[in-house]
Amino acid sequence: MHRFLRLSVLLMGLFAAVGSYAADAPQSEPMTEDDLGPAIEQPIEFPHVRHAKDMQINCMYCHTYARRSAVAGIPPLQKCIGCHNWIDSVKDKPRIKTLFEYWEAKKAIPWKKVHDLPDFVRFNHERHIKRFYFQLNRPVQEVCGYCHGDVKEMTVARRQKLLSMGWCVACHQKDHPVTAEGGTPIGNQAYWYGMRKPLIDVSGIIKAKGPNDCSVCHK
Amino acid sequence: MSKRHLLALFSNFDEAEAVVQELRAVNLKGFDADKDMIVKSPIEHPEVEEFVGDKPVYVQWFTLVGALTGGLLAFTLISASQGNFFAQLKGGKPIVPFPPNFVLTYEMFILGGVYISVLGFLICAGLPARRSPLYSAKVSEDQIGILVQADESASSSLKSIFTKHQALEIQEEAGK
Amino acid sequence: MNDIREDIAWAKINKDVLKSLENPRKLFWVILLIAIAAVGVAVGCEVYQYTVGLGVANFSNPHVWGLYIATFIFWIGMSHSGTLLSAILHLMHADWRKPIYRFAEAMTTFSLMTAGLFVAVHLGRVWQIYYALPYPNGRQVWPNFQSPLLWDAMAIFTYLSSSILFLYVGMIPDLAICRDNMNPGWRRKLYTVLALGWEGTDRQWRNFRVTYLTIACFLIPLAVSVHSIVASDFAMSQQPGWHITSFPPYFVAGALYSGCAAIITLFIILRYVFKFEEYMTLPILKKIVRLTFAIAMVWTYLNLIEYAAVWYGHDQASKDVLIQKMVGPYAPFWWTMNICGSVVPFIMFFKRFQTHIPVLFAVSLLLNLGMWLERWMIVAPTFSHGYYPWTWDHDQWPSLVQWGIVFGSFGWFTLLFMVFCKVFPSVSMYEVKEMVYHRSQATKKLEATGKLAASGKGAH
Amino acid sequence: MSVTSLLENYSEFRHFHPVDDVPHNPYKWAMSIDLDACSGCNACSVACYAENNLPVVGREGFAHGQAMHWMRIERYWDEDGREFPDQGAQFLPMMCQQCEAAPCETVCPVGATNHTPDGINSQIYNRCIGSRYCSANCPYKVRYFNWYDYPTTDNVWPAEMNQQLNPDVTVRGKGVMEKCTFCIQRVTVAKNNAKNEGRLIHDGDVQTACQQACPTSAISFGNLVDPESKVYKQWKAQQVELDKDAQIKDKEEGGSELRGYRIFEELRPYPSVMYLERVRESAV
Repeated sequence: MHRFLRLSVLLMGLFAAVGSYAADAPQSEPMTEDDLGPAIEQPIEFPHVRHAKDMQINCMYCHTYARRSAVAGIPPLQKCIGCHNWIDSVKDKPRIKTLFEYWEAKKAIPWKKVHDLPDFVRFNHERHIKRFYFQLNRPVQEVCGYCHGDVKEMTVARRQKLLSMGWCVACHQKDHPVTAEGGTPIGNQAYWYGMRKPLIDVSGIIKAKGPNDCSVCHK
Repeated sequence: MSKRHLLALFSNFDEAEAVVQELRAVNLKGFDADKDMIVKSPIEHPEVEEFVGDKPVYVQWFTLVGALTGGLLAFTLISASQGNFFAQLKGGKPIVPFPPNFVLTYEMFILGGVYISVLGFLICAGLPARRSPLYSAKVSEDQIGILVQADESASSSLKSIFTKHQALEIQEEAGK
Repeated sequence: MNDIREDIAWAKINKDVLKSLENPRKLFWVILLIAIAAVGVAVGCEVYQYTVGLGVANFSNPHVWGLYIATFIFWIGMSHSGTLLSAILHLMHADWRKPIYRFAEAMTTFSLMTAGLFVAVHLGRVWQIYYALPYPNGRQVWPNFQSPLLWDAMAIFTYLSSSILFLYVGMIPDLAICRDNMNPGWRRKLYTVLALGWEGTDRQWRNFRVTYLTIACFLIPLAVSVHSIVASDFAMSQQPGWHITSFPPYFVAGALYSGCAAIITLFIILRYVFKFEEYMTLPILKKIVRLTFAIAMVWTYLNLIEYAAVWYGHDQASKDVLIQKMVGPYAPFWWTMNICGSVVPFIMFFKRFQTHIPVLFAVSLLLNLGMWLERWMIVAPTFSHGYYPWTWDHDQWPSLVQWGIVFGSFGWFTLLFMVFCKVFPSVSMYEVKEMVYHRSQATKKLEATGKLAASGKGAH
Repeated sequence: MSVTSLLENYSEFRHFHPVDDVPHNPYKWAMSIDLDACSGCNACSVACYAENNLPVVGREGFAHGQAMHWMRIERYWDEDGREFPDQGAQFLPMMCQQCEAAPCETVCPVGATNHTPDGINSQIYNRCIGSRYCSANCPYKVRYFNWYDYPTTDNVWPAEMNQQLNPDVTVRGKGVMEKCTFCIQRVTVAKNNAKNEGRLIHDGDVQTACQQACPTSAISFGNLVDPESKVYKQWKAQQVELDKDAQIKDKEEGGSELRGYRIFEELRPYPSVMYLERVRESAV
């Protein structure tokens, strides 16, 4: 008898939990820090940590297309050589040797894609960089890190964020501050994005959500 | 004080009724007709309920709770998810339109009602359960069984009541 | 003539019904074999369609729906009379339902299962079917709760699971009987588990009665809503020939109608195959036949109402669809549908055919043919003569793949149904006992008051 | 968004569309097609095939009615009393009308088709499960279903043609519904560019493939909210309004000078494509 009472209480509890979870809790980041994407073997183990952390090189110095096109791109071999030709101290390191082997052979390095979105997704790097780096003046490594994780601590880059639709959506549903001049929102576009007018919080900052029509991201 | 089970089988309801009346009336030490007597019958039978006495049934409360929970769950879930999931316009309708939500609420109302009723039935009827120690397959065929539980001292007088009313068979639990 | 012999011994009821679990007539195996073969055909067709694409069913762009949707509605409709017999007649204390409601309920369950398969067969990308389930997911998207298809899915899920529960709860006392009388083996173990330790104590019966009644009360509005919602798939759309207000009651009537006809068919088959002549008696058959006739008239009325509403309405497009049904490429089917649905039932009007088994068997099959055609005639003509003139000269004929799957669904249903009847008691033993008991009590009472010449004795 | 904020903002979720309390801002994409200019050359249809990766199903598929032409040229004949009936041939380019209150959107069980804030009826191929209810409920029958897995069918895209495919448009597999999207990939690019430059899209920034290919410029596409755009001017001149379900000109007695109309306005899907009646008389 008692076990059935317990069962019914459990069941109703389950119902209530499912209902409230589903309705109330937008999924944040189900992936933890150590739950990385698959390890990908690159032709050269590129040490992001040396370049981005130790040398403090801006991400967009190498990934130069990110701020002006939909794709971030990988740097051409020339760019690597352009620097490394003049850095004698590391020229005898095995990785740099491989680099020069490619250079001698006049072959591009066959880098492999780490952050691979499905083909039906349209992701625009330019818009995100423009919005957060140029308009909101966030530090570049933070802006890239929204999606790419803490790359400056990595050697070979690995996927750190989930990059699922729900993960994208969770961010687009947040109210991000809008700078006064330029950019989003134009007119009352932001009104439509969240079905709501842009918020103005106590300190007078206007906030708006990301675009939310499916066709923005889905081809 | 160890209690022993006795099972008597009868061929019709009139006899069974008479036995029940007599068991009610009789005053035996270690035997309480309300607690220690179970009437088993092959069919659902209003007469049995009449002479066994009116006992309350609580299944309908489960039904009520289940139906309300189901309906409420459906409505909140649907409305919240419509506003929650990237508010998308469809066919010029409002984001949270009532008529379709009511349809689904109605279905979930029934679903919750039925599920929890069955759960309530299992709880109230004490199912699933082990069969009682004295069991006769005859009960599921055509005979009425009266299962009593009494002190050893009372068993002989109970037995005599059964035989008086032409019990077809009396089973007795083996003594300790 | 009585519905059932009142002096039939309770032990004999047990014995007769339990016998059906063991030795049916040879015909059972023949039916089973045919059913399996039909399922094989359907599976073959479906595998082919799944791998190559829906194009092999010969759909085309204006004709995006075909036999699948029509047959889907047909199976959902067929399920409704199980509820009619078990729930509505239970509430109305019509005790002649007792020997036959179990198989009617099984019919409900299995025809719903068959209907459910058509959803999968119909979908273009069935491997993505979970997109339509409302559960919190990593995509953060929900199905569109405004879509009648989703209401449909919800209604069918509710109906199917409630019917299974109803069937199961009502079967518990009988499972206990099976458990007590079976020889040891896998079946006995199965019954022991399913009977949940039922003993027939007063406490169990009391709660059982209330539960059974409660579920019955829930099932009636549910059944009505299910087919109304299926009707909404059409009535809520904008297409001529579909956008008709009277569709929900029309669909419900059609559902009960085809279900009753199916009950007659299955009644006749079961009665012979499992030797239930003593329980599924001709007077009961007569009652079902009369009920069917009444529903046939209701359906005829609603059908005519639909035509009249279209004909005298202001909507030229709907009217054109109707005219096209009458004289266009679908005319033979449309006329067959009307004749089978509205004229054939008049055979049941004659008393001597009301218990004439061969005639009734043929009639019930014809009625169901008519009802199946009715669904097809609702779905298909609108596509070939919709609002837009561009679609008017397109004709579409279902390919053999479609016909094969439709044909196989009947095999699938028969297979499930026949296996059920072989494994579980298809006549409710305890309720037949109740029926016999109450009838004999009533007779006794009448005898005592001297109002009736003694014709039978009480059971005990 | 949570239950709490849903309750707070409840009234905002009760807006109808396109009722004027939530007007389109700043974009509403619309089209107008001048039937008088249309010569029925099918260039728009071909351009659409090329732009949107449409499978060419071949003669047999076409005969089965399985063609995938998002943009189709319909032919009608006005034969009465003509010496040469063909003189009465008329053409109607027909594609998705991007209805404001689209019948297809409400019925999709998975919400694969939605209304975007800028007034396009978007179709998300990856979300589609192929119930085909949208097509059944479309009054114009402009939705096309992938009956076969065309990308893997040899005669649809011969291997060497793969390089021709547009990378901005998904290649649809079997079991997916598709339709005209007003070349949403072009709209998206134009929108991003405009946003980057902190401005709105100017008229002419974005052209649909059919518009681009039309030799007689019968098709114009643009932003209906922008008073500078050609579409706005045309709609204004013809007195066609987005949220009206009947034309002023039809109420006038003795005909009207106005030529604009939308198809099936009386069904109230509020289509975004306006057609201009033909005045040219070929026999004259």
